[in-house]
Amino acid sequence: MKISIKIGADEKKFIDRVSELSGKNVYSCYQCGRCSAGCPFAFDMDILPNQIIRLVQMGLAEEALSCEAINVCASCFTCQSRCPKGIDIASVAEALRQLRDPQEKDFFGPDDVPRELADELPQQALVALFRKLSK
Amino acid sequence: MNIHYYPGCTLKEKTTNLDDSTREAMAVLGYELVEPANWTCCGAEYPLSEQKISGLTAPARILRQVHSEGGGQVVTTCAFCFNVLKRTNVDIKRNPLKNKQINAFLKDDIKIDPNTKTKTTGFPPYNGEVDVLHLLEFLRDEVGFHTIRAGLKRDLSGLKVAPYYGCRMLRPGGGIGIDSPDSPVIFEEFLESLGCRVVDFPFKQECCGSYLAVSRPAAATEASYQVLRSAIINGADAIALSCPLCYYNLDRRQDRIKDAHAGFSGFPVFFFTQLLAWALGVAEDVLGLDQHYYNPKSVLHNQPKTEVAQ
Amino acid sequence: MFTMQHSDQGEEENEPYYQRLIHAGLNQAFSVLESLFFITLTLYGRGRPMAKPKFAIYWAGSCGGCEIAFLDIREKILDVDKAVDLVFCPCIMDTKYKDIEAMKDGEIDVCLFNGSIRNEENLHIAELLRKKSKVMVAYGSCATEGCVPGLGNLTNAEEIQKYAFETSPSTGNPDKIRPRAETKVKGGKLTLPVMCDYVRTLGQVIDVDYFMPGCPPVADQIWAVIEAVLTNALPPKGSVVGVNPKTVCDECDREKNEKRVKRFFRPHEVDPKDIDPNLCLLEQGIVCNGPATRAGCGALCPQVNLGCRGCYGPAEGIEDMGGKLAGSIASVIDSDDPEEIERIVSQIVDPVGTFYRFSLPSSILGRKV
Amino acid sequence: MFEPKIMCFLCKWCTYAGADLAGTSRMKYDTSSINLRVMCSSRIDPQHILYAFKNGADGVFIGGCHPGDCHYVEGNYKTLRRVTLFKRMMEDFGIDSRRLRLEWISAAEGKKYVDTMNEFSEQIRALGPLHLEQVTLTKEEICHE
Amino acid sequence: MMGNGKKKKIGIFVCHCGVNIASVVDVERVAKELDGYTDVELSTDYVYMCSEPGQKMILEQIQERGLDGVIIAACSPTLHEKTFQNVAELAGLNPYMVEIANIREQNSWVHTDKEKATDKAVKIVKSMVEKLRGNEHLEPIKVGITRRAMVVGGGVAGLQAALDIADHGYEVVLVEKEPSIGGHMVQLSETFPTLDCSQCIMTPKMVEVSRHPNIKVLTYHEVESISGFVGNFKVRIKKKPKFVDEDLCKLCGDCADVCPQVVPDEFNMGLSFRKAIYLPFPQAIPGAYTLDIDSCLGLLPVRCGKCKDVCDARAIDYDMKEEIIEEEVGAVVLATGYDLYSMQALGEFGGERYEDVINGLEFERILSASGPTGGEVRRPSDGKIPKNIVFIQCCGSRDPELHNSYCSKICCMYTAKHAMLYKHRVHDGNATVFYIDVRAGGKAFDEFYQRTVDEDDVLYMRGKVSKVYKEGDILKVRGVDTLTGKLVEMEADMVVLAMSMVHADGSGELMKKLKVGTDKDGWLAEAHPKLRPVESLNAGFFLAGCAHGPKDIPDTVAQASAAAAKVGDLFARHELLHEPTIVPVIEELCSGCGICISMCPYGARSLDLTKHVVKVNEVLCEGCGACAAACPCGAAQQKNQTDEQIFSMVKAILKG
Repeated sequence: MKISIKIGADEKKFIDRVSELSGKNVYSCYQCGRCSAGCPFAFDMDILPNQIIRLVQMGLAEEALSCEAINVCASCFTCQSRCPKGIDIASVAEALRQLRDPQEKDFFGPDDVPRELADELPQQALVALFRKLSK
Repeated sequence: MNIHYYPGCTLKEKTTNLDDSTREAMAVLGYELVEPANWTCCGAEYPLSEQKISGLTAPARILRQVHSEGGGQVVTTCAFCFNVLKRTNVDIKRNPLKNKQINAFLKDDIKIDPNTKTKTTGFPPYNGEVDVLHLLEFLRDEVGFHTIRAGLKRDLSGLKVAPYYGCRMLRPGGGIGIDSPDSPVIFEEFLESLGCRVVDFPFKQECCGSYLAVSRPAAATEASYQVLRSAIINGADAIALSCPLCYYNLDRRQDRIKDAHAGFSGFPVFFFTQLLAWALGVAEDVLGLDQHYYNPKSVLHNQPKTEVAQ
Repeated sequence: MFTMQHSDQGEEENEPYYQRLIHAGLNQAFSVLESLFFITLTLYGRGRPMAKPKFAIYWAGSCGGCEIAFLDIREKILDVDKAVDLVFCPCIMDTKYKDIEAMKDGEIDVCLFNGSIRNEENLHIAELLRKKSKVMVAYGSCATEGCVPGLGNLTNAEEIQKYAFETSPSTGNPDKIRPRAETKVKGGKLTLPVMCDYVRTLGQVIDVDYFMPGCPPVADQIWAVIEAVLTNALPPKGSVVGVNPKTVCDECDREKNEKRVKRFFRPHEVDPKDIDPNLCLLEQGIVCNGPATRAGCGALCPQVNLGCRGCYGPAEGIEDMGGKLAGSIASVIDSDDPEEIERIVSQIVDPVGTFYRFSLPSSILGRKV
Repeated sequence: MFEPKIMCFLCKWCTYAGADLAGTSRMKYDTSSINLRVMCSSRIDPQHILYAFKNGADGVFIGGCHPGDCHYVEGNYKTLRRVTLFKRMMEDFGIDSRRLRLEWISAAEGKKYVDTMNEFSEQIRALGPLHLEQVTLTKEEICHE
Repeated sequence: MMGNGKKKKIGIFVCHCGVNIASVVDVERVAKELDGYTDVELSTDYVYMCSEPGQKMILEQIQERGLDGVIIAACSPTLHEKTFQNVAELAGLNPYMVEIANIREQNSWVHTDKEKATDKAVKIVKSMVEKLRGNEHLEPIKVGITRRAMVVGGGVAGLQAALDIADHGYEVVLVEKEPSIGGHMVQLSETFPTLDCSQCIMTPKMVEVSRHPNIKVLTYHEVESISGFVGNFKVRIKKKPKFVDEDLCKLCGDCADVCPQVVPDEFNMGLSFRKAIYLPFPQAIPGAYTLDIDSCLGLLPVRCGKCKDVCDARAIDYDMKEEIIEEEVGAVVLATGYDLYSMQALGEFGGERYEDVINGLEFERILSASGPTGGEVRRPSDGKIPKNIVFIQCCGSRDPELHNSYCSKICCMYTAKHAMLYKHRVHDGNATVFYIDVRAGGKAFDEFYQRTVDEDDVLYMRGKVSKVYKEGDILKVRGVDTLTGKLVEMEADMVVLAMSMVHADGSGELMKKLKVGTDKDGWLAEAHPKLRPVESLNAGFFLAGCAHGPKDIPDTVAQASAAAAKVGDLFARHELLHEPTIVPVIEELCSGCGICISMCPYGARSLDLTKHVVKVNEVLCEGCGACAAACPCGAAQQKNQTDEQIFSMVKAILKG
């Protein structure tokens, strides 16, 4: 349960890069938890949305990039519409997904679509999903 | 009167009932829906990264096309399309950097002269001149709910309908959505104009599960169930919605919901345009009610008039 | 006082505002000259046998707008001829410099010298006319403060010529040929006056008796000078004549309140329909130099929704018109946030050209350094 | 060696008091600046700055209270607005806008005052003399061919 | 041209300050170089100018040589300017003809190079000569004082301020817009951290105010406008008709008994009802009924008239009209208080949708022994005793993006109190508090909070709530506990929202009328955040209580007393003296463009609509000179610091 924290140049760069890509200042989060409280899929996440931001604030890139929660986000923007500090976790999750190792395989690609669904799924669902989870 | 209308991909494929009912209803109201030439997919998802500008070019191209056809506004019904087009347009208007980047992409598009078939580049910049409207906004502001009320041909007064907004018509707020993210009223007012009885239910802005239906089906099924359950226990006879994906999750996947929740036995879901068209007297067979998993025809015909409306 | 003020007639109301502006300008020009003739006719036209006063009007570095007014009066020019003896006016008369050189010193009663000193010829004639004239009047904004040609001082003669003859996009001059001061031709040589490095006002090169600002000056000013000369009621030498003691705001009827500006507009950025015709333009974000500009014109530009450009030059209590205006206009910016201030300031696209439009050569710095 | 002349306009409540504090603390700084005390930095308008440059100043310094601390509520913001606009004009005039400096220095910041003065003197030294008193438009102005 | 063209006789006195100046600056050379400078009559040096013999020398020289002005080249003006001004005055010279050249703090003490320091000293002194040549003789502006104060707002802040000023011996006009004084404090149940009954400590104070001979209480009155300046205000106050004669009303209540109109009761936050003719609460002061015209069926006896018929005291008068009264006062204490942020703004909590989601003040009424439930905790919808209660903090506070950026300061403590009092009343109930931080930084505050947790078993949940909705008659609360990192969903019978405090002055209309400065959130702005926390920027206005920002009762009372002391301070003066170095208008140059008006933070400048020039109220002008710099035509010139003076000083400094 112990983590060691060091905010060095790499960590700083990681935090700034997340802020830059998402267009949101992740430093300004004061961890009130409103995002998590309102998130309709937090129940299906390994860590809560506010904890994603917390990991970024602490410069814990590996933990933040490997969490499953950033793949669960459905971009419903409930968090953004209520955040007292104007942070949009969907954008932060997007930034984190973008910062993942480009060598890794798609988190969700065309091959992952269940065959029985392929015919009935609305196009928008597939396009939007691939946009998020594949490269 | 002609208005520019962007249907989006799904309406042309999987939810033709939404497209058809929209066209028919608007025709009754005196509007012909014109699609911009050569329209493409809007991209479905607004690119959330500041550095994925290329994702904004498709919606910007659509908007530019509408503008070049002399359109001052474009109307959509799909909540995804609405969200992407609206946010892109707002970016172009409010964010000078993005405007510059998007226009830099767009200016090299190839223009083909329809007569000479010669190809040129160099489009004039698009600066957000077109207003992006959801059909509900158009009905409220341009058509007027009172006009709808005046043109009603069929009675819906026995039907208790729960308006389901979902995510992308309202959020993320800050001028993007069609109403206040936490206290919206536009859908309710629309349903009232149809003569329905409106059922307020607390899950009207909750997410239906969206595209997690593909990647995390169990979670999406649970989210859809919560929405349906909330409408049911608040006394609704049916749900009205606007988004094809919400329709997929809330109606088309009811078989899975039944599997997961034994007590659930199915529930009628309408596109708001189907209710509009029906109320305006459009022939029932064009509404595509048969395409639904739970065919909602019966609730239209056998409206449960248990209570007397005040 | 100005014919344009009759624009409350419905028909003129409907004119595009720029047309109204042009009409206002023409009417003003007419009215200037009408007054001139009225005055001269009154004083000299009653058959009293009296020597006609000798007038000279010269056009140096300027647009010539002041002279154009003369030609615009058409046949009335004959009446002018009855009242005064116009001995020199290259714009409309074929008098030669040698005719002036031949005159006695002080033979000309009044010289209205218009234009800035842009080249050697301007300088030479200024000195010559000074010698030959009893009263030398710096006539118009160019001679008084440098006016728009004075903005040439933001660069210099070499740069201007280089651009004009070599680098401007519309110039095709691969051999980089420039006009020369002397060109030998068959049968002799041709000369051109040499361009001075910088533009100067008349007062910076010769002794000037009176200053009459305006681009162009309005009728009242001319009245004041001529009447003073003819009745020998000259104000103290060095006076600025024909102006009112306050600023254009004093003559502007618009309602003035506190000013807080969030957005400055350039003239083309604002639809004239959106301008409140009764409210101070500056309060509406339209940069107006009126608060610092000498009164006298009757607030012509603000009447047609255009911010005062400042052609009458700085009011009495001002040391440096552009500096003072910049300080005043910046003061009313409605923001305390450095970035927002920067943004609002950047809406004034050319601050030096805006605030020193008519007065750069006579300002503290006078030119680019 | 070039000895710059720096004209300083200091607000009475903050920067002038900060300069006094530097004195009572016996800190040392460059002799190139001389102070003129005004009630508030907002008393200064661009005319004064131009006049100083024209009369031989190589640099002009304006010192006011920190934002939010102005003795007259918001005078320093007015100064900021004027300086922001005027700096843009300086560049058009061919004067390096670094020759004008606006700083917020409080009565407690003697050290900051000293550091600022030393730094500014160095900067002006590096920029070299301005010699605006020699810029004239007199009759002798040469007309080159 | 300087000094109105008149030649002046200026004396220069260069001080050695022992070796403080003389060791670095060659003072003799300074004196010598100034000898013969324009208008300089005398230039000399001395070892200690501020010493008795030094002062004597200056005095004698002024008198002997008839000097028009003196310059003391010595230490900083902050040290001895006053000293030398006194010397000048003794010698019969106007003190504004004394200038100090600072050659110690800003020269000898900061430089080591003697040559350069001496040159610099010469320039400094010359610049002061140039200034002095342009100086005018000035007299301080004197103004009389009306020793009478107005207090706006009759809550605890207003009452405390009024009592203190009245006890100082000055008259007070207390203006309250509601029918009774008492404000929000009288609505409260018990107060943290001591849990003393709010009404028990508040009502005696109300009585004291009403009986105080120096206090005139004007309830149901509103300030319309104010004119004048510090020490001399004229106030117009609107008297709203109560339709009941306060002196005749015997409080029998017959009128309310017969009144057919029932409306929500403001005092009980709408949790109970009152009639159109009503007494706000039993201890209301003044003790008289008020007829609320907006709820009344109509004053024409043909329409109703029942109350008038039953009033034996003949106290009801339907012909009362709105009146404007005028008062003259010398100082104003603003104690206009606060309101709670609208629950509608946070739609996700269902505040206006569900009856059992209430705000903190509503819960105060529920807890209060005089409240609609007699102090029993019962929920509004069905009167059931809530067994599960959820408190949500920071509702609209600390939310710069969507609501109010500030912390409302008192909510942590009152929520702890609410939870504690709830547990005292409902022993088997569960109280849960959702919070972000607990801010308990007051005397005995943290101990109180700890007691809530330790002894009363209140569960503090660190996180926010995202949604409150109803299923059946149960409220469901969805939130998060960030400490465990778990989502929380719980059922509640009742939810209490700690709504953000907002200023009571709606859209700020009153403060605009009074021309008093406010901050970005509409709270009154203080003159200095550290050193002048109870004064407004506008002279003569003082701040008390929550009108200035969120505050608890002890802070409110302290500030009210401080404001009262400041008023006493003002009234104790014989007359007001005002620095004469103001910025008047040269009417011959001013064209009334109005730019300077927007520069003045004190409202000293306004347009003279007949002359079309700006006029200056000299008493309000503080002499910053911002208007002089902004004046586009030089019509605004600061006394003894004109543009001409600045120019010649600059020239002297740069050219020597």
